[in-house]
Amino acid sequence: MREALDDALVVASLLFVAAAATAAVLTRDPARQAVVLSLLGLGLALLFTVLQAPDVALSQLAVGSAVTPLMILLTVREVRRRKRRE
Amino acid sequence: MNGWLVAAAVLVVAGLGPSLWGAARGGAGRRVVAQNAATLLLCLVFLLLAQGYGRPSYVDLALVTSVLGPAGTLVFVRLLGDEIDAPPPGLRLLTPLVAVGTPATLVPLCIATGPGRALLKLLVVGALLVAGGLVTSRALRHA
Amino acid sequence: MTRRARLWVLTAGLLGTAALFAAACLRMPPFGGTWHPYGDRAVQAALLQRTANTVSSVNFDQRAFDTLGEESILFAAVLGTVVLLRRTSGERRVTPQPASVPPAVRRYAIAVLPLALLIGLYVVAHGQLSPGGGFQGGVVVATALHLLYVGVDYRALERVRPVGLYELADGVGEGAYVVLGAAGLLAGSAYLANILPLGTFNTLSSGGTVPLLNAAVGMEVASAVVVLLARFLAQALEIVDEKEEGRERGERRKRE
Amino acid sequence: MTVLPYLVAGWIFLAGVHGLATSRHLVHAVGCLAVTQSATYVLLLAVGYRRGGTAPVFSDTPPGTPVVDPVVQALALTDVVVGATVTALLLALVVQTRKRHGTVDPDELSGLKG
Repeated sequence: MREALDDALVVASLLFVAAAATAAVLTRDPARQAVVLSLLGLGLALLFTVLQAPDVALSQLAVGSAVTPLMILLTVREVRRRKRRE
Repeated sequence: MNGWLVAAAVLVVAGLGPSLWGAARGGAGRRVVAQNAATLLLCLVFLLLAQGYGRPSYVDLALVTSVLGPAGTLVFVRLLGDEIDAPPPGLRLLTPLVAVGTPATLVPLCIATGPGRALLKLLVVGALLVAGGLVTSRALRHA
Repeated sequence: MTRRARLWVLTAGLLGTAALFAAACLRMPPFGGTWHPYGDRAVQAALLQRTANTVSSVNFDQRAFDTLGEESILFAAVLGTVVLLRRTSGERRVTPQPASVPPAVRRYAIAVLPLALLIGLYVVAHGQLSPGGGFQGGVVVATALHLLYVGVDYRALERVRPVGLYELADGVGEGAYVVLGAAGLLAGSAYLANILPLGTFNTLSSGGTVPLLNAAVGMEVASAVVVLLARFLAQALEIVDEKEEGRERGERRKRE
Repeated sequence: MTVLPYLVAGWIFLAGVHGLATSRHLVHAVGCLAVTQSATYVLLLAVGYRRGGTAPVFSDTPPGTPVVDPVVQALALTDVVVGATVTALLLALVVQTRKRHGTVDPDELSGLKG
Protein backbone atom coordinates (compact mmCIF):
# COMPACT_ATOMS: atom_id res chain seq x y z
CA MET A 1 0.00 0.00 0.00
CA ARG A 2 2.75 2.41 1.03
CA GLU A 3 4.76 1.57 -2.08
CA ALA A 4 1.73 2.13 -4.32
CA LEU A 5 1.29 5.54 -2.68
CA ASP A 6 4.97 6.39 -3.18
CA ASP A 7 4.68 5.38 -6.82
CA ALA A 8 1.53 7.47 -7.26
CA LEU A 9 3.35 10.55 -5.89
CA VAL A 10 6.33 9.91 -8.19
CA VAL A 11 4.11 9.48 -11.25
CA ALA A 12 2.08 12.62 -10.46
CA SER A 13 5.26 14.70 -10.02
CA LEU A 14 6.80 13.25 -13.18
CA LEU A 15 3.74 14.15 -15.24
CA PHE A 16 3.67 17.63 -13.71
CA VAL A 17 7.34 18.18 -14.60
CA ALA A 18 6.88 16.87 -18.14
CA ALA A 19 3.87 19.13 -18.68
CA ALA A 20 5.65 22.17 -17.19
CA ALA A 21 8.73 21.57 -19.37
CA THR A 22 6.57 21.32 -22.49
CA ALA A 23 4.65 24.47 -21.54
CA ALA A 24 7.91 26.34 -20.87
CA VAL A 25 9.25 25.46 -24.32
CA LEU A 26 5.99 26.41 -26.06
CA THR A 27 5.71 29.80 -24.30
CA ARG A 28 7.48 32.01 -26.84
CA ASP A 29 7.36 35.32 -24.94
CA PRO A 30 10.44 35.24 -22.66
CA ALA A 31 8.85 37.22 -19.78
CA ARG A 32 5.90 34.84 -19.64
CA GLN A 33 8.23 31.89 -20.10
CA ALA A 34 9.98 32.99 -16.90
CA VAL A 35 6.73 32.38 -14.97
CA VAL A 36 6.37 28.89 -16.45
CA LEU A 37 10.06 28.17 -15.76
CA SER A 38 9.45 29.11 -12.14
CA LEU A 39 6.63 26.53 -12.01
CA LEU A 40 8.94 23.99 -13.64
CA GLY A 41 11.43 24.70 -10.84
CA LEU A 42 8.76 24.11 -8.21
CA GLY A 43 7.72 20.88 -9.95
CA LEU A 44 11.33 19.67 -10.06
CA ALA A 45 11.70 20.43 -6.35
CA LEU A 46 8.59 18.34 -5.67
CA LEU A 47 9.86 15.50 -7.88
CA PHE A 48 13.26 15.51 -6.14
CA THR A 49 11.55 15.37 -2.74
CA VAL A 50 9.39 12.38 -3.62
CA LEU A 51 12.53 10.74 -5.06
CA GLN A 52 13.97 11.25 -1.54
CA ALA A 53 16.54 13.86 -2.57
CA PRO A 54 15.74 16.82 -0.29
CA ASP A 55 19.25 18.29 -0.76
CA VAL A 56 18.73 18.62 -4.49
CA ALA A 57 15.18 19.88 -3.99
CA LEU A 58 16.50 22.63 -1.73
CA SER A 59 19.07 23.58 -4.36
CA GLN A 60 16.40 23.74 -7.04
CA LEU A 61 14.05 25.79 -4.84
CA ALA A 62 16.76 28.27 -3.91
CA VAL A 63 17.77 28.84 -7.53
CA GLY A 64 14.49 28.47 -9.36
CA SER A 65 12.06 30.43 -7.22
CA ALA A 66 13.58 33.92 -7.30
CA VAL A 67 17.15 34.19 -8.64
CA THR A 68 16.70 32.79 -12.16
CA PRO A 69 13.39 34.63 -12.82
CA LEU A 70 14.98 37.87 -11.60
CA MET A 71 17.92 37.49 -13.99
CA ILE A 72 15.69 36.56 -16.95
CA LEU A 73 13.27 39.43 -16.33
CA LEU A 74 16.09 41.95 -15.95
CA THR A 75 17.60 40.77 -19.24
CA VAL A 76 14.19 41.02 -20.94
CA ARG A 77 13.73 44.54 -19.60
CA GLU A 78 17.18 45.59 -20.80
CA VAL A 79 16.66 44.11 -24.26
CA ARG A 80 13.20 45.67 -24.60
CA ARG A 81 14.36 49.07 -23.39
CA ARG A 82 16.99 49.20 -26.08
CA LYS A 83 14.53 47.96 -28.69
CA ARG A 84 12.02 50.69 -27.84
CA ARG A 85 14.61 53.38 -28.35
CA GLU A 86 15.30 52.52 -31.95
CA MET B 1 -2.72 3.77 5.00
CA ASN B 2 -0.79 7.00 5.30
CA GLY B 3 -3.29 9.86 5.34
CA TRP B 4 -0.61 12.54 5.12
CA LEU B 5 0.75 11.19 1.86
CA VAL B 6 -2.77 10.81 0.45
CA ALA B 7 -3.47 14.45 1.32
CA ALA B 8 -0.19 15.49 -0.34
CA ALA B 9 -1.06 13.52 -3.50
CA VAL B 10 -4.52 15.13 -3.59
CA LEU B 11 -2.97 18.62 -3.26
CA VAL B 12 -0.52 17.85 -6.08
CA VAL B 13 -3.19 16.60 -8.47
CA ALA B 14 -6.02 18.97 -7.58
CA GLY B 15 -3.93 22.02 -6.64
CA LEU B 16 -0.62 22.13 -8.49
CA GLY B 17 -2.08 20.74 -11.72
CA PRO B 18 -4.61 23.57 -12.14
CA SER B 19 -1.91 26.10 -11.13
CA LEU B 20 0.24 24.91 -14.02
CA TRP B 21 -2.77 25.26 -16.33
CA GLY B 22 -3.24 28.82 -15.08
CA ALA B 23 0.43 29.70 -15.49
CA ALA B 24 0.81 28.23 -18.97
CA ARG B 25 -1.89 30.27 -20.73
CA GLY B 26 -3.33 33.76 -20.84
CA GLY B 27 -2.02 37.14 -19.73
CA ALA B 28 0.86 37.91 -17.39
CA GLY B 29 -1.36 38.74 -14.38
CA ARG B 30 -3.17 35.44 -14.43
CA ARG B 31 0.12 33.57 -14.74
CA VAL B 32 1.68 35.30 -11.75
CA VAL B 33 -1.42 34.60 -9.63
CA ALA B 34 -1.11 30.92 -10.57
CA GLN B 35 2.60 30.93 -9.73
CA ASN B 36 1.85 32.40 -6.31
CA ALA B 37 -0.82 29.78 -5.64
CA ALA B 38 1.65 27.07 -6.68
CA THR B 39 4.32 28.18 -4.17
CA LEU B 40 1.73 28.19 -1.37
CA LEU B 41 0.43 24.74 -2.32
CA LEU B 42 3.94 23.34 -2.72
CA CYS B 43 4.85 24.56 0.77
CA LEU B 44 1.82 22.74 2.21
CA VAL B 45 2.74 19.62 0.21
CA PHE B 46 6.27 19.69 1.67
CA LEU B 47 4.86 19.88 5.22
CA LEU B 48 2.53 16.93 4.54
CA LEU B 49 5.36 14.91 2.95
CA ALA B 50 7.67 15.55 5.92
CA GLN B 51 5.00 14.18 8.24
CA GLY B 52 4.03 11.34 5.90
CA TYR B 53 7.59 10.12 5.37
CA GLY B 54 8.33 10.55 9.08
CA ARG B 55 11.32 12.81 8.29
CA PRO B 56 11.17 16.06 10.32
CA SER B 57 14.26 17.37 8.47
CA TYR B 58 12.15 17.70 5.29
CA VAL B 59 10.37 20.63 7.01
CA ASP B 60 13.38 22.77 6.02
CA LEU B 61 12.10 22.61 2.44
CA ALA B 62 8.81 24.16 3.52
CA LEU B 63 10.68 26.76 5.55
CA VAL B 64 12.71 27.86 2.52
CA THR B 65 9.64 27.81 0.25
CA SER B 66 7.65 29.97 2.64
CA VAL B 67 10.30 32.71 2.34
CA LEU B 68 11.39 32.39 -1.28
CA GLY B 69 7.93 31.75 -2.74
CA PRO B 70 6.52 35.22 -1.94
CA ALA B 71 9.93 36.74 -2.84
CA GLY B 72 9.62 35.18 -6.30
CA THR B 73 6.08 36.49 -6.75
CA LEU B 74 7.21 39.98 -5.70
CA VAL B 75 9.97 39.78 -8.33
CA PHE B 76 7.36 39.08 -11.00
CA VAL B 77 5.06 41.84 -9.74
CA ARG B 78 7.95 44.30 -9.72
CA LEU B 79 9.33 43.56 -13.17
CA LEU B 80 6.15 42.60 -15.04
CA GLY B 81 4.24 45.46 -13.40
CA ASP B 82 3.04 47.19 -16.56
CA GLU B 83 1.93 43.91 -18.16
CA ILE B 84 -0.25 42.84 -15.24
CA ASP B 85 -3.83 44.02 -15.70
CA ALA B 86 -5.28 45.12 -12.38
CA PRO B 87 -6.91 43.21 -10.81
CA PRO B 88 -5.62 40.07 -12.54
CA PRO B 89 -8.12 37.24 -13.11
CA GLY B 90 -8.12 34.59 -10.41
CA LEU B 91 -6.86 36.92 -7.71
CA ARG B 92 -10.13 36.54 -5.79
CA LEU B 93 -9.35 32.86 -5.24
CA LEU B 94 -5.96 33.57 -3.66
CA THR B 95 -7.04 35.00 -0.30
CA PRO B 96 -9.51 32.15 0.49
CA LEU B 97 -6.82 29.66 -0.52
CA VAL B 98 -4.40 31.17 2.01
CA ALA B 99 -7.07 31.63 4.69
CA VAL B 100 -8.47 28.08 4.39
CA GLY B 101 -5.57 26.01 3.08
CA THR B 102 -2.92 27.07 5.59
CA PRO B 103 -4.85 26.37 8.83
CA ALA B 104 -6.52 23.26 7.35
CA THR B 105 -3.05 21.77 6.79
CA LEU B 106 -1.18 23.21 9.75
CA VAL B 107 -3.64 22.52 12.58
CA PRO B 108 -3.66 18.72 12.12
CA LEU B 109 0.13 18.77 11.64
CA CYS B 110 0.61 20.77 14.85
CA ILE B 111 -1.62 18.35 16.77
CA ALA B 112 0.32 15.37 15.39
CA THR B 113 3.68 17.00 16.18
CA GLY B 114 3.02 17.95 19.78
CA PRO B 115 4.88 20.65 21.70
CA GLY B 116 8.59 21.21 21.07
CA ARG B 117 11.03 22.76 18.62
CA ALA B 118 9.35 21.08 15.65
CA LEU B 119 6.06 22.79 16.56
CA LEU B 120 7.81 26.17 16.65
CA LYS B 121 9.19 25.57 13.17
CA LEU B 122 5.71 24.69 11.91
CA LEU B 123 4.26 27.85 13.43
CA VAL B 124 7.00 29.98 11.81
CA VAL B 125 6.21 28.40 8.43
CA GLY B 126 2.50 29.04 8.97
CA ALA B 127 3.04 32.67 9.92
CA LEU B 128 5.33 33.23 6.92
CA LEU B 129 2.78 31.61 4.60
CA VAL B 130 -0.11 33.75 5.82
CA ALA B 131 1.92 36.97 5.78
CA GLY B 132 3.41 36.16 2.37
CA GLY B 133 0.04 35.23 0.90
CA LEU B 134 -1.67 38.40 2.12
CA VAL B 135 1.18 40.69 1.01
CA THR B 136 1.52 39.15 -2.45
CA SER B 137 -2.21 39.42 -3.13
CA ARG B 138 -2.07 43.06 -1.99
CA ALA B 139 0.89 43.70 -4.30
CA LEU B 140 -0.90 42.00 -7.21
CA ARG B 141 -3.99 44.10 -6.66
CA HIS B 142 -1.95 47.32 -6.86
CA ALA B 143 0.32 46.18 -9.71
CA MET C 1 20.02 26.52 -45.02
CA THR C 2 16.39 27.58 -45.20
CA ARG C 3 14.20 27.45 -42.13
CA ARG C 4 12.19 24.61 -43.64
CA ALA C 5 15.24 22.45 -44.38
CA ARG C 6 16.55 23.10 -40.90
CA LEU C 7 13.27 21.94 -39.40
CA TRP C 8 13.50 18.67 -41.33
CA VAL C 9 17.05 18.02 -40.12
CA LEU C 10 15.94 18.81 -36.57
CA THR C 11 12.95 16.46 -36.77
CA ALA C 12 15.11 13.64 -38.12
CA GLY C 13 17.67 14.21 -35.38
CA LEU C 14 15.08 14.34 -32.61
CA LEU C 15 13.31 11.19 -33.84
CA GLY C 16 16.63 9.35 -34.10
CA THR C 17 17.67 10.41 -30.60
CA ALA C 18 14.24 9.47 -29.23
CA ALA C 19 14.45 6.00 -30.75
CA LEU C 20 17.97 5.36 -29.45
CA PHE C 21 17.14 6.74 -26.01
CA ALA C 22 13.98 4.63 -25.71
CA ALA C 23 15.95 1.54 -26.71
CA ALA C 24 18.57 2.36 -24.06
CA CYS C 25 15.89 2.89 -21.38
CA LEU C 26 14.54 -0.62 -21.90
CA ARG C 27 17.97 -2.12 -21.09
CA MET C 28 18.60 0.11 -18.05
CA PRO C 29 18.32 -1.32 -14.52
CA PRO C 30 14.62 -0.93 -13.59
CA PHE C 31 13.56 2.23 -11.74
CA GLY C 32 13.64 1.88 -7.95
CA GLY C 33 15.83 -1.24 -7.90
CA THR C 34 17.96 -2.29 -4.94
CA TRP C 35 21.34 -2.46 -6.68
CA HIS C 36 23.32 0.70 -5.80
CA PRO C 37 26.96 -0.33 -5.29
CA TYR C 38 28.36 3.22 -5.19
CA GLY C 39 25.60 4.53 -2.95
CA ASP C 40 26.05 1.78 -0.36
CA ARG C 41 29.79 2.39 -0.18
CA ALA C 42 29.32 6.17 0.06
CA VAL C 43 26.91 5.71 2.99
CA GLN C 44 29.42 3.45 4.78
CA ALA C 45 32.23 5.97 4.25
CA ALA C 46 30.08 8.90 5.44
CA LEU C 47 29.15 7.08 8.66
CA LEU C 48 32.83 6.31 9.28
CA GLN C 49 33.56 10.05 8.92
CA ARG C 50 30.68 10.78 11.34
CA THR C 51 28.86 12.96 8.82
CA ALA C 52 25.09 12.55 9.16
CA ASN C 53 24.25 13.99 5.74
CA THR C 54 25.81 11.54 3.28
CA VAL C 55 25.27 13.93 0.37
CA SER C 56 27.40 16.58 2.09
CA SER C 57 30.00 13.95 2.89
CA VAL C 58 30.18 12.97 -0.80
CA ASN C 59 30.42 16.59 -1.88
CA PHE C 60 32.89 17.94 0.66
CA ASP C 61 34.86 14.90 1.74
CA GLN C 62 34.77 11.87 -0.55
CA ARG C 63 34.60 13.89 -3.78
CA ALA C 64 35.85 17.24 -2.46
CA PHE C 65 38.22 17.70 -5.39
CA ASP C 66 35.31 17.36 -7.81
CA THR C 67 33.47 20.09 -5.91
CA LEU C 68 36.53 22.32 -6.26
CA GLY C 69 36.10 21.90 -10.00
CA GLU C 70 32.40 22.80 -9.80
CA GLU C 71 33.22 25.81 -7.68
CA SER C 72 35.79 26.98 -10.19
CA ILE C 73 33.19 26.76 -12.99
CA LEU C 74 30.93 28.94 -10.85
CA PHE C 75 33.77 31.38 -10.24
CA ALA C 76 34.62 31.53 -13.93
CA ALA C 77 30.98 32.05 -14.90
CA VAL C 78 30.70 34.98 -12.50
CA LEU C 79 33.95 36.45 -13.79
CA GLY C 80 32.72 36.16 -17.37
CA THR C 81 29.41 37.82 -16.54
CA VAL C 82 31.15 40.69 -14.74
CA VAL C 83 33.37 41.28 -17.77
CA LEU C 84 30.47 41.07 -20.25
CA LEU C 85 28.20 43.40 -18.31
CA ARG C 86 30.69 46.12 -17.43
CA ARG C 87 30.02 49.70 -18.44
CA THR C 88 31.72 50.41 -21.74
CA SER C 89 32.79 53.69 -23.30
CA GLY C 90 29.81 55.51 -24.76
CA GLU C 91 27.62 54.42 -21.87
CA ARG C 92 26.61 56.57 -18.95
CA ARG C 93 25.35 55.82 -15.45
CA VAL C 94 22.03 57.42 -14.49
CA THR C 95 20.17 57.42 -11.17
CA PRO C 96 17.20 55.07 -11.49
CA GLN C 97 13.72 56.37 -10.74
CA PRO C 98 12.41 55.40 -7.30
CA ALA C 99 9.57 52.86 -7.55
CA SER C 100 6.30 53.12 -5.68
CA VAL C 101 5.64 50.04 -3.56
CA PRO C 102 2.52 49.46 -1.43
CA PRO C 103 3.39 50.08 2.25
CA ALA C 104 2.31 46.56 3.23
CA VAL C 105 4.89 45.08 0.84
CA ARG C 106 7.54 47.41 2.24
CA ARG C 107 6.80 46.35 5.83
CA TYR C 108 6.77 42.68 4.81
CA ALA C 109 10.16 42.95 3.06
CA ILE C 110 11.80 44.69 6.00
CA ALA C 111 10.33 42.23 8.53
CA VAL C 112 11.15 39.07 6.56
CA LEU C 113 14.68 40.13 5.50
CA PRO C 114 16.44 39.24 8.80
CA LEU C 115 14.41 36.03 9.10
CA ALA C 116 15.34 35.01 5.55
CA LEU C 117 19.02 35.73 6.22
CA LEU C 118 18.78 33.60 9.37
CA ILE C 119 17.16 30.73 7.45
CA GLY C 120 19.93 30.94 4.82
CA LEU C 121 22.67 30.82 7.45
CA TYR C 122 20.85 27.95 9.20
CA VAL C 123 20.81 25.99 5.95
CA VAL C 124 24.57 26.57 5.48
CA ALA C 125 25.45 25.71 9.06
CA HIS C 126 23.44 22.48 9.19
CA GLY C 127 24.78 21.21 5.86
CA GLN C 128 26.54 18.22 7.42
CA LEU C 129 23.45 17.23 9.44
CA SER C 130 20.19 17.92 7.60
CA PRO C 131 19.37 18.65 3.95
CA GLY C 132 21.18 21.81 2.90
CA GLY C 133 24.69 23.17 2.76
CA GLY C 134 26.77 25.93 1.27
CA PHE C 135 25.32 25.80 -2.23
CA GLN C 136 21.67 26.03 -1.16
CA GLY C 137 22.10 28.31 1.85
CA GLY C 138 24.32 30.70 -0.09
CA VAL C 139 21.60 31.27 -2.68
CA VAL C 140 18.98 31.80 0.06
CA VAL C 141 21.17 34.44 1.74
CA ALA C 142 21.69 36.26 -1.55
CA THR C 143 17.97 36.14 -2.37
CA ALA C 144 17.15 37.48 1.09
CA LEU C 145 19.20 40.62 0.43
CA HIS C 146 17.28 41.23 -2.78
CA LEU C 147 14.01 41.40 -0.86
CA LEU C 148 15.17 45.01 -0.42
CA TYR C 149 15.01 45.56 -4.16
CA VAL C 150 11.63 43.91 -4.78
CA GLY C 151 10.04 45.17 -1.57
CA VAL C 152 11.60 48.56 -0.95
CA ASP C 153 13.76 50.23 -3.56
CA TYR C 154 16.92 49.78 -5.60
CA ARG C 155 18.66 52.48 -3.60
CA ALA C 156 17.89 50.71 -0.32
CA LEU C 157 19.57 47.61 -1.73
CA GLU C 158 22.59 49.61 -2.87
CA ARG C 159 23.09 50.96 0.63
CA VAL C 160 23.57 47.49 2.16
CA ARG C 161 25.43 46.04 -0.78
CA PRO C 162 28.90 47.40 -1.51
CA VAL C 163 29.56 45.25 -4.59
CA GLY C 164 33.34 45.50 -4.25
CA LEU C 165 33.17 43.81 -0.88
CA TYR C 166 31.10 40.95 -2.27
CA GLU C 167 33.51 40.52 -5.18
CA LEU C 168 36.28 40.22 -2.61
CA ALA C 169 34.23 37.74 -0.54
CA ASP C 170 33.67 35.67 -3.68
CA GLY C 171 37.41 35.36 -4.18
CA VAL C 172 38.05 34.73 -0.49
CA GLY C 173 35.48 31.89 -0.49
CA GLU C 174 37.14 30.22 -3.47
CA GLY C 175 40.59 30.82 -1.93
CA ALA C 176 39.54 29.41 1.44
CA TYR C 177 38.49 26.16 -0.25
CA VAL C 178 41.88 25.84 -1.95
CA VAL C 179 43.76 26.67 1.27
CA LEU C 180 41.71 24.19 3.31
CA GLY C 181 42.67 21.58 0.74
CA ALA C 182 46.34 22.48 1.03
CA ALA C 183 46.07 22.09 4.81
CA GLY C 184 45.61 18.39 4.11
CA LEU C 185 49.00 18.34 2.36
CA LEU C 186 50.67 20.19 5.24
CA ALA C 187 49.26 17.67 7.71
CA GLY C 188 51.09 14.98 5.76
CA SER C 189 48.00 13.60 4.04
CA ALA C 190 46.46 14.09 0.59
CA TYR C 191 45.04 17.30 -0.93
CA LEU C 192 41.55 18.02 0.53
CA ALA C 193 41.86 15.07 2.93
CA ASN C 194 39.64 15.26 6.02
CA ILE C 195 42.31 15.94 8.63
CA LEU C 196 40.36 17.60 11.46
CA PRO C 197 38.95 15.68 14.45
CA LEU C 198 35.64 14.15 13.38
CA GLY C 199 33.66 15.15 16.49
CA THR C 200 30.45 13.54 17.76
CA PHE C 201 28.02 12.14 15.18
CA ASN C 202 24.99 14.39 14.53
CA THR C 203 26.30 17.57 16.18
CA LEU C 204 27.15 20.91 14.55
CA SER C 205 30.91 20.31 14.86
CA SER C 206 30.92 16.79 13.41
CA GLY C 207 32.39 15.80 10.08
CA GLY C 208 35.90 17.29 10.36
CA THR C 209 36.55 19.66 7.47
CA VAL C 210 33.04 19.26 6.01
CA PRO C 211 31.48 22.20 7.91
CA LEU C 212 34.45 24.44 7.06
CA LEU C 213 34.36 23.64 3.36
CA ASN C 214 30.59 24.11 3.52
CA ALA C 215 31.05 27.58 4.98
CA ALA C 216 33.63 28.49 2.32
CA VAL C 217 31.26 27.39 -0.44
CA GLY C 218 28.36 29.20 1.22
CA MET C 219 30.36 32.41 1.28
CA GLU C 220 31.41 32.03 -2.33
CA VAL C 221 27.94 31.17 -3.64
CA ALA C 222 26.21 33.94 -1.67
CA SER C 223 28.61 36.61 -2.87
CA ALA C 224 28.65 35.18 -6.41
CA VAL C 225 24.86 35.49 -6.70
CA VAL C 226 24.92 38.99 -5.18
CA VAL C 227 27.59 40.09 -7.68
CA LEU C 228 25.72 38.53 -10.60
CA LEU C 229 22.43 40.18 -9.70
CA ALA C 230 24.20 43.48 -9.05
CA ARG C 231 25.56 43.42 -12.61
CA PHE C 232 22.17 42.60 -14.10
CA LEU C 233 20.42 45.26 -11.99
CA ALA C 234 22.97 47.91 -12.93
CA GLN C 235 22.70 46.99 -16.59
CA ALA C 236 18.90 47.11 -16.61
CA LEU C 237 18.36 50.13 -14.36
CA GLU C 238 21.43 52.35 -14.36
CA ILE C 239 23.50 52.08 -17.51
CA VAL C 240 22.27 53.85 -20.65
CA ASP C 241 23.85 54.22 -24.04
CA GLU C 242 24.76 57.85 -24.71
CA LYS C 243 23.99 57.62 -28.42
CA GLU C 244 20.56 56.08 -27.83
CA GLU C 245 19.89 58.52 -25.03
CA GLY C 246 20.68 61.44 -27.31
CA ARG C 247 18.40 60.07 -30.00
CA GLU C 248 15.62 59.69 -27.46
CA ARG C 249 16.05 63.25 -26.22
CA GLY C 250 15.88 64.48 -29.82
CA GLU C 251 12.64 62.61 -30.40
CA ARG C 252 11.14 64.01 -27.24
CA ARG C 253 12.03 67.53 -28.30
CA LYS C 254 10.46 66.95 -31.72
CA ARG C 255 7.25 65.76 -30.05
CA GLU C 256 7.14 68.78 -27.83
CA MET D 1 6.56 2.25 -14.12
CA THR D 2 10.01 0.65 -14.42
CA VAL D 3 11.01 2.95 -17.30
CA LEU D 4 8.57 5.88 -17.03
CA PRO D 5 11.01 8.24 -15.20
CA TYR D 6 13.71 7.62 -17.81
CA LEU D 7 11.26 8.29 -20.62
CA VAL D 8 10.12 11.53 -18.95
CA ALA D 9 13.77 12.63 -18.72
CA GLY D 10 14.15 11.88 -22.43
CA TRP D 11 10.96 13.80 -23.23
CA ILE D 12 12.15 16.88 -21.30
CA PHE D 13 15.49 16.73 -23.09
CA LEU D 14 13.93 16.49 -26.55
CA ALA D 15 11.36 19.20 -25.81
CA GLY D 16 14.14 21.51 -24.65
CA VAL D 17 16.28 20.85 -27.72
CA HIS D 18 13.29 21.40 -29.99
CA GLY D 19 12.59 24.76 -28.34
CA LEU D 20 16.28 25.68 -28.52
CA ALA D 21 16.47 24.99 -32.26
CA THR D 22 13.22 26.70 -33.21
CA SER D 23 13.58 29.69 -30.87
CA ARG D 24 13.07 33.19 -32.27
CA HIS D 25 14.35 35.04 -29.19
CA LEU D 26 17.71 34.45 -27.50
CA VAL D 27 16.32 34.82 -23.96
CA HIS D 28 13.72 32.17 -24.83
CA ALA D 29 16.57 29.98 -26.10
CA VAL D 30 18.41 30.34 -22.78
CA GLY D 31 15.19 29.31 -20.98
CA CYS D 32 14.93 26.24 -23.21
CA LEU D 33 18.53 25.36 -22.40
CA ALA D 34 17.60 25.46 -18.69
CA VAL D 35 14.76 23.02 -19.48
CA THR D 36 17.18 20.72 -21.32
CA GLN D 37 19.54 20.85 -18.39
CA SER D 38 16.83 19.81 -15.94
CA ALA D 39 16.41 16.55 -17.90
CA THR D 40 19.82 15.44 -16.64
CA TYR D 41 18.78 15.96 -13.01
CA VAL D 42 15.62 13.90 -13.52
CA LEU D 43 17.62 11.10 -15.15
CA LEU D 44 20.34 11.07 -12.48
CA LEU D 45 17.92 10.98 -9.56
CA ALA D 46 15.73 8.36 -11.25
CA VAL D 47 18.81 6.14 -11.58
CA GLY D 48 19.60 6.55 -7.88
CA TYR D 49 16.11 5.87 -6.52
CA ARG D 50 15.47 2.79 -4.40
CA ARG D 51 11.88 1.76 -3.76
CA GLY D 52 11.10 2.01 -0.04
CA GLY D 53 14.32 3.93 0.59
CA THR D 54 14.55 7.32 2.26
CA ALA D 55 16.95 10.25 2.03
CA PRO D 56 20.60 9.43 2.91
CA VAL D 57 20.50 11.90 5.81
CA PHE D 58 20.89 10.30 9.21
CA SER D 59 20.12 13.22 11.48
CA ASP D 60 16.55 12.05 12.10
CA THR D 61 16.68 8.40 11.08
CA PRO D 62 18.92 5.61 12.46
CA PRO D 63 21.92 4.44 10.40
CA GLY D 64 21.02 1.19 8.66
CA THR D 65 17.69 2.38 7.22
CA PRO D 66 17.52 1.60 3.49
CA VAL D 67 18.42 4.81 1.67
CA VAL D 68 18.55 6.02 -1.93
CA ASP D 69 21.86 6.62 -3.72
CA PRO D 70 23.65 9.72 -2.35
CA VAL D 71 26.29 9.91 -5.10
CA VAL D 72 23.89 10.96 -7.88
CA GLN D 73 22.29 13.46 -5.51
CA ALA D 74 25.67 15.06 -4.85
CA LEU D 75 26.26 15.31 -8.60
CA ALA D 76 22.88 16.93 -9.27
CA LEU D 77 22.99 19.25 -6.25
CA THR D 78 26.10 21.17 -7.22
CA ASP D 79 25.11 21.29 -10.86
CA VAL D 80 21.78 22.96 -10.11
CA VAL D 81 23.55 25.98 -8.59
CA VAL D 82 26.45 26.04 -11.05
CA GLY D 83 23.94 25.72 -13.90
CA ALA D 84 22.19 28.87 -12.70
CA THR D 85 25.42 30.87 -12.87
CA VAL D 86 26.06 29.52 -16.36
CA THR D 87 22.54 30.69 -17.29
CA ALA D 88 23.59 34.11 -15.99
CA LEU D 89 26.67 34.04 -18.23
CA LEU D 90 24.51 33.20 -21.26
CA LEU D 91 22.06 36.00 -20.41
CA ALA D 92 25.00 38.40 -20.20
CA LEU D 93 26.01 37.23 -23.68
CA VAL D 94 22.46 37.99 -24.87
CA VAL D 95 22.76 41.54 -23.52
CA GLN D 96 26.08 41.94 -25.34
CA THR D 97 24.62 40.54 -28.57
CA ARG D 98 21.80 43.04 -28.32
CA LYS D 99 24.30 45.88 -27.89
CA ARG D 100 26.55 44.82 -30.76
CA HIS D 101 24.05 43.61 -33.35
CA GLY D 102 20.80 45.31 -32.36
CA THR D 103 18.75 42.12 -32.44
CA VAL D 104 17.98 39.08 -30.29
CA ASP D 105 16.49 36.95 -33.07
CA PRO D 106 18.94 34.15 -33.90
CA ASP D 107 17.70 34.03 -37.51
CA GLU D 108 18.61 37.67 -38.07
CA LEU D 109 21.96 37.13 -36.38
CA SER D 110 23.09 34.40 -38.77
CA GLY D 111 23.17 36.96 -41.58
CA LEU D 112 25.53 39.23 -39.67
CA LYS D 113 29.29 39.10 -39.50
CA GLY D 114 31.65 39.39 -36.52
